[in-house]
Amino acid sequence: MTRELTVDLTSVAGAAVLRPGGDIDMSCAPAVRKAVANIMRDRPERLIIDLSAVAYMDSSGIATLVEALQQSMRNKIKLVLVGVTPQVHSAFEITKLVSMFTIVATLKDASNA
Amino acid sequence: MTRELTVDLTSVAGAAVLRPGGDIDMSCAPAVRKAVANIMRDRPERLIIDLSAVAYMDSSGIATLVEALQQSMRNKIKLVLVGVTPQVHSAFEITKLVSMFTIVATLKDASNA
Amino acid sequence: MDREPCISVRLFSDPKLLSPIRAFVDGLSKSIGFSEKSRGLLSLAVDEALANVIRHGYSERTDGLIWLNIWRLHEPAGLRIVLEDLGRSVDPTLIKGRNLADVRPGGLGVHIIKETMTESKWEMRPGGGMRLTLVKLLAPEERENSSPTQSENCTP
Amino acid sequence: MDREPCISVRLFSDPKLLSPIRAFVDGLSKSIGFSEKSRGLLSLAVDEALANVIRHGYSERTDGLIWLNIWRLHEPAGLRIVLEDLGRSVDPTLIKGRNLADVRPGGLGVHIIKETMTESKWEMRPGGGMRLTLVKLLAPEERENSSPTQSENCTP
Ligand SMILES: Nc1ncnc2c1ncn2[C@@H]1O[C@H](COP(=O)(O)OP(=O)(O)O)[C@@H](O)[C@H]1O
Ligand SMILES: Nc1ncnc2c1ncn2[C@@H]1O[C@H](COP(=O)(O)OP(=O)(O)O)[C@@H](O)[C@H]1O
Repeated sequence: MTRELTVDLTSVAGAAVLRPGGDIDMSCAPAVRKAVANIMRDRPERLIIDLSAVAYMDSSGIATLVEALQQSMRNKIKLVLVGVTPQVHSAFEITKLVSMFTIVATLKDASNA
Repeated sequence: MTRELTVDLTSVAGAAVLRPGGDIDMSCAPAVRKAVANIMRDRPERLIIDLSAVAYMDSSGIATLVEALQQSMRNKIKLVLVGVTPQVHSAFEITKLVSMFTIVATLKDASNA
Repeated sequence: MDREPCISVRLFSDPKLLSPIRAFVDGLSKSIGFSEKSRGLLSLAVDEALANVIRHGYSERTDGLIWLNIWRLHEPAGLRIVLEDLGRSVDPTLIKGRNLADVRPGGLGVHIIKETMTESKWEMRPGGGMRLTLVKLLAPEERENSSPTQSENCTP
Repeated sequence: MDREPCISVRLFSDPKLLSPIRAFVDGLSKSIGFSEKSRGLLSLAVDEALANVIRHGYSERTDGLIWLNIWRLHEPAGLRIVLEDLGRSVDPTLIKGRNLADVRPGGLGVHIIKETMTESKWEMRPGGGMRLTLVKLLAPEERENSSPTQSENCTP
């Protein structure tokens, strides 16, 4: 378990990839929020959030993603979610937010979605 | 989650394969014990216990296996353990019983060990 | 309620304790026969309820007391969890999920709790604080997995 | 002991509750920074201690009371768990692991507990029953993973 934020900036496609790890709950969502804000400041064309290492997310995590979506729309950044695990998908479903987001299966799809 | 016991009898090699699933603790070890005793009664040449679906085992599970080993030696049945998961391996290690058992990596090895 | 709760937990209002409590709720609901999906939602609902107590009841103080009293239910099978705290008391009618059409961050917890649970009821606790009663019954297809006599966590 | 326990759990001496308690201990020790291997052994040690209370303290009755009081320790970082019961009281010197050279089923629980924990102490409880104090400190290599200020269950 490292506590460092993993951010890969794939310069080729102009896409930033954020890959949070662990559970995103009340105690951890603020750190993800900050990481998203930092990336937004660089105005990438595309922000890919890879959730494949996130086994659990509660409403604070979802709120963080909704906020990111709103910021990305304002800044004309394409936001794509990839690697949504089952519990995280349930949380999106029960809050009826699945359709709000562009969700794809693989990182490759995320560059084209 | 089925509660049925899965026992494959591979007639070719004269080996019985017992594959318990779930956690083997105080509340569950008696059922495994009974299953082992049933198989022993048929006197197979070889009893393979496949533990790959057992993520957790405590000393009641270990006691059951030690008893099985002693019975198998009395009855000249070759007992082989396969698919030992990390926690189960730790439990064997800490009780210094690793060397008592024939432990192999794959089911294929288990027929030849 | 049948007899005493099978498990009572007392914890501090510390967000660091959310993760172990989720693991515990997941393990308990597994032993009762809930499907993996139901278990994920149950852990989520309890997490949301605790997060609300920490955030709204105790204004993010980490030294507030929270009690979880837990019952296994039989016929119909399920789980009852009663959460109590000594934090701010609010009129239960003010605790409502927001309109999901209004997309904004926040305001999802109560919605998640109500959608997930068979029953959810907020009350002001007589001695101060709030009491939240949560009940989730097994779905018909989950009932086959639940056996009151045999141990639930193994397929020997 | 620093302050009050961060979590107190009261449960019945029911073997069906072992599995959710293990999940809880695993989650808690993860949040403290224990490695996966240490977590597996910690859950095992607590399981063995509870199984002994159920078997020897309560002769397998399922309605005996058991209390778990849990502290996070700081400097050095770790976990303290105190188990109490109202079952049979025995002279602590009689609670000993068996000689492992004598291979037979049973008699492994106390050995596992002593090997796993940094400290383990059995006492007769003044009001009846037994008290078992378990302490496990983080190993040096685990300490890097433990941060008292930041949340432990995420790598944002
Ligand atoms: N335990 C509680 N104590 C006091 N107020 C609460 C509690 N739980 C919920 N509420 C109230 O209900 C509202 C909706 O809660 P929720 O849907 O979880 O959204 P959020 O917590 O993001 O505001 C909260 O804003 C709060 O006013
Ligand atoms: N909580 C307890 N209350 C009373 N006696 C105990 C307790 N825990 C352990 N003992 C005693 O210590 C012995 C060794 O325990 P253990 O190593 O777990 O093996 P086992 O439970 O298989 O006998 C037990 O047989 C019992 O006599």
